[in-house]
Amino acid sequence: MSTRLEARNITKRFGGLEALRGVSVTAQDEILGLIGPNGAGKTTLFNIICGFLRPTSGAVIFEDRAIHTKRTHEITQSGIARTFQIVKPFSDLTVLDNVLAGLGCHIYATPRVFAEQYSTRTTIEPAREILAFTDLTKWADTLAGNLPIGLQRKLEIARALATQPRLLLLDEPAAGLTSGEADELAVLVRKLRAQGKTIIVIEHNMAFAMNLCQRIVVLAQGEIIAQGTPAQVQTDERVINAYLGH
Amino acid sequence: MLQVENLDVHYGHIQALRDVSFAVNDNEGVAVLGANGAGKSTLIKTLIGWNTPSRGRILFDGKDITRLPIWDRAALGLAVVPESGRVFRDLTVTQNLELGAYTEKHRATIQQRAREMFDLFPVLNERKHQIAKTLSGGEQQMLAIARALMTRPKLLLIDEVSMGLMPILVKRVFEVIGQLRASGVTILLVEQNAYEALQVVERGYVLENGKIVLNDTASELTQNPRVKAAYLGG
Amino acid sequence: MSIAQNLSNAMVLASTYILIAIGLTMVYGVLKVLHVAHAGVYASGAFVGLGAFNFVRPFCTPTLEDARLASNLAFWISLPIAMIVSGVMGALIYLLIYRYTWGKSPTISLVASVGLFTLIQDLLQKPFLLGPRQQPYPAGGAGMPRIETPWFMITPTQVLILFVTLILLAIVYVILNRTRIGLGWQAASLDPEMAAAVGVNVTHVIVLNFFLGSMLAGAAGVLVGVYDNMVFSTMGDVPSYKAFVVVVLGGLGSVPGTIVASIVLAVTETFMVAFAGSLMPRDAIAFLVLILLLMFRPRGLLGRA
Amino acid sequence: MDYFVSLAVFAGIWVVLALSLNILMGFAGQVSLGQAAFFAIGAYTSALCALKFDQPFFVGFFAAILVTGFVGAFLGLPSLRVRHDFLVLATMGVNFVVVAIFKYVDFFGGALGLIDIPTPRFFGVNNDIPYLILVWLYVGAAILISWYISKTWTGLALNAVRINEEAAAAVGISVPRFKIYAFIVSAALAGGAGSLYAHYLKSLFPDNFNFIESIVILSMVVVGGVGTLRGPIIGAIILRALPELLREVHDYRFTLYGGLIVLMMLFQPMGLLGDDSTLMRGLRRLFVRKEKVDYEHAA
Repeated sequence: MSTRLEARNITKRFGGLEALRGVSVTAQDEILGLIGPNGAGKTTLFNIICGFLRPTSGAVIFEDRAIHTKRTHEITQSGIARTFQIVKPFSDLTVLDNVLAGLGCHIYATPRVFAEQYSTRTTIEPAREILAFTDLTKWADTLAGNLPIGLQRKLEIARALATQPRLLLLDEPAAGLTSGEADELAVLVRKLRAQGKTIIVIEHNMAFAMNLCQRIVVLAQGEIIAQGTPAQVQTDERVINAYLGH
Repeated sequence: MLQVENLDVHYGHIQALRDVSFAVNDNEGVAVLGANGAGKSTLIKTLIGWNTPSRGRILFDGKDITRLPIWDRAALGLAVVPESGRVFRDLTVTQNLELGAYTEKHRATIQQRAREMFDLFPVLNERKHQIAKTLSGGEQQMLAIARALMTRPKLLLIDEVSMGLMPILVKRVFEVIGQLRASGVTILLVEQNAYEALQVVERGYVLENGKIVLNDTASELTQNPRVKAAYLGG
Repeated sequence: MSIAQNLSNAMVLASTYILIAIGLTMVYGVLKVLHVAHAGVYASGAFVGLGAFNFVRPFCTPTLEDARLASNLAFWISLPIAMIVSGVMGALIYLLIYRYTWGKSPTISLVASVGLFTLIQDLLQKPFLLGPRQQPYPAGGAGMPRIETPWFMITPTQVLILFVTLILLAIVYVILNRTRIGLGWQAASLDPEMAAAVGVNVTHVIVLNFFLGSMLAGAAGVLVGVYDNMVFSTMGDVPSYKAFVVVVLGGLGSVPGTIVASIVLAVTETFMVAFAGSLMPRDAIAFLVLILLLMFRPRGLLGRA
Repeated sequence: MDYFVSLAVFAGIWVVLALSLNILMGFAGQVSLGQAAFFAIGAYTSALCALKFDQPFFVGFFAAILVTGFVGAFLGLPSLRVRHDFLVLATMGVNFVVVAIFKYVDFFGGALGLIDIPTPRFFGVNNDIPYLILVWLYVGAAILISWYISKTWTGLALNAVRINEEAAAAVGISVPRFKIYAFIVSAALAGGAGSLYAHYLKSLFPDNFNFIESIVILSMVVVGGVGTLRGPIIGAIILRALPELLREVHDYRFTLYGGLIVLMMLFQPMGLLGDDSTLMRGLRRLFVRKEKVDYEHAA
């Protein structure tokens, strides 16, 4: 396994509040789970990795290049895509156009952006493949905002995939899903792993995370309190305390 | 005291609560437990009136308050200690307390109650002219509790009181809640910190994915392995 | 002109800014709406004041021998009428418009507000109201004395403006800081949800808020109308924009900040005109200041980060 | 005859103005109340080219487009830093400042304005018909440009920026860059309209470009339907033609504009002809059989 992403000693302060305190995480070619109680700093870490926030100190290395000074769109173009905890589909575009927006990732910075139409046979074909892969083909022409939440979460994954990432960050992909939908989602994520993508998942649904992830990192109050296999983490005294109290 | 019947709550397409029914009796402490995202805070917000349920009824003292404006609920005797305190940050400690008793019109009564709060929380007395945002996290939490008590509420709703507090402060806050229970305040507590919460209440419910999956006395719940499973997905 | 004279002139200017901007600040504080139509309320206040003044003055003359005295009396009757009408107008603006646009995108409220401002201003211009021309508002100093010192001189009209502003500010101060509803207002502007949860009827607070703020704007309209001895339908244009400069400068929603910012802006303007002269009219300077301010200190000079 | 020609010329100019604001507001989601400023800059640039530098019309016309495009890029900078509602304030300020500069700087004619701007004559025809055709060719160009942008990746990126800036960045779109693009195109289109306006009117005064003109442009877009092509075009024609044709309406046109804006914001914030407006839904129901979508079975 090679190191895909390394977050080195990340600290993030908001005013007086320390959201992250010297957190170091590495992701190999794997499905890595990031769990922890509310306010533990998980989403903050995601926001730092994808460039929405700058770390107060520390570094983020993606495939041997430091990315923590880059801006979000550059980071996406270099191969990291994410989904959002509160879904942000392009709600008044169709599902297909949402995916096309992701496919444009490597065009937006080139002059082709002015000259080329976005909806042509050469672009629609790969977009439809992604829709088929995520089982959204049926909804291609529906406005994204009209989809129920389970499909919106899938659409976010589809849109992220369209940017051709090597690292995929999923922020609570199972939130609000029924257990059937969550199972489907797990199958999808495993398929992505089989394609060679590295995946980091923030998850509140513990059953889902424990079942899906190969390795789990537990954050609490801005620090890593445990990491290991799901079985190790589940029996870890500190983790139980962090969740249930003493 | 409080009776909740078949409550459904949606955020857009997301259903946060599914068919939730439960009750809190007079002079009783009840905890609602569950992992992140189980719907605990949504429940509190719906009881206060910050969320509107898509289905179901909320009865308080036998009166249907499901569609009552938020401020009228406060007048009926429902008070809340919201998540992370939410004190009025730019006002003084005293002003925060006065606002707690906003529904009370007599100045003398308000001052009398503020004095009681200062007796109960001496640390607030020391800082009564300070602006609330200069207080520490624990002190702000105390202020939020004191503010809620200013109305002499019939029912006190407490949302995630331990969140973001250092362990030592969590202990102190739960001591205070324990004292309040001992003095006969009816409390509905929503909490992630299950074991601490179960020590200060008589009964508990466990929420999972917006549904109530367990309902038992506090001592039984403490023993029940399913509580742990609800958090850690065992 | 001496520095002292300039300063005293600046304070008069600042008073009018304060009266207009406090209403905007109060609205922004609770609703987070940029209430452009406030300037329409200001112009309407001037119009109503003038109308009342002209209507009442003939009735005052037969009983009071002195025409001067009659005019003063008519002014003191017209001022509260203008304030009350403006206040009601403000409250109605909330009840009919912002109540429904609140909570949607702030742009929707703002665009609605711009539309309302356009509507009010155009209606004022119609012959059955103010008409297209400027109209005099000859109330003079309304009985105020002239203050003369070796360093500066304040005309009776200026005294009038300072006097009325101080009284109104004192009233607002007492309402906001010494009454229950004032405390509720402060709470609602910090956290409306939480304020409602402790029992503050947020709707009442907001209506009162609009009433008070619009009353002050109406008073400002009357005072400026008397000061310039002229009332016209588009008199709200420039002050409205300047009031936003003041509100942003003062930290959005902070009443003390607004007062300080009004004084800063008035003094800067007065001295720039007096000593530096300038390429552009001083109003344009205020606009430039605002644009730069929005870009570099969007929370205001005194605002919290 | 002359009356209708002039009506058609002005209608064309306002259609372009509405389309230009639509690119900014409807495509990129940036509400501007300073569109009259770009209009003014175009008009003055072109007029000065003719009056001070003796250049033929087309030189002035293209200079107007270039200059306003450049100024647009510069004035778009606040949109990168400022929240949406403050952007509205900032652009209002831009309008005031630009008018003030034209009013108080002698080079621009000051309050007396610029007069004797030549109207170009084409093919030896001694009336305004060729000019009218030119104006509507420009309208056609503006429609074509709007349409083409909406089809290209730029259009998709602008849509993404409008709907959600964070999500747009997360698919690799540089939000600041595309906002500035929108400002440039929008300003340049308005600038060209300014040039056509200046040479038709023959004289320019700063007050022609007051803040109220920006509001008129805004109401055309808002009433018609933000983000569509038909909306601004029809909005401009209705709001421009209606007051001209009905005398009573003309006296109250600003009351009408203001009232319409308020009502639209209260009841149809997406405009009369917007994609999800009551009118369009009704029309669609008339002509298209509605597809029923069954989410329950899908999910």
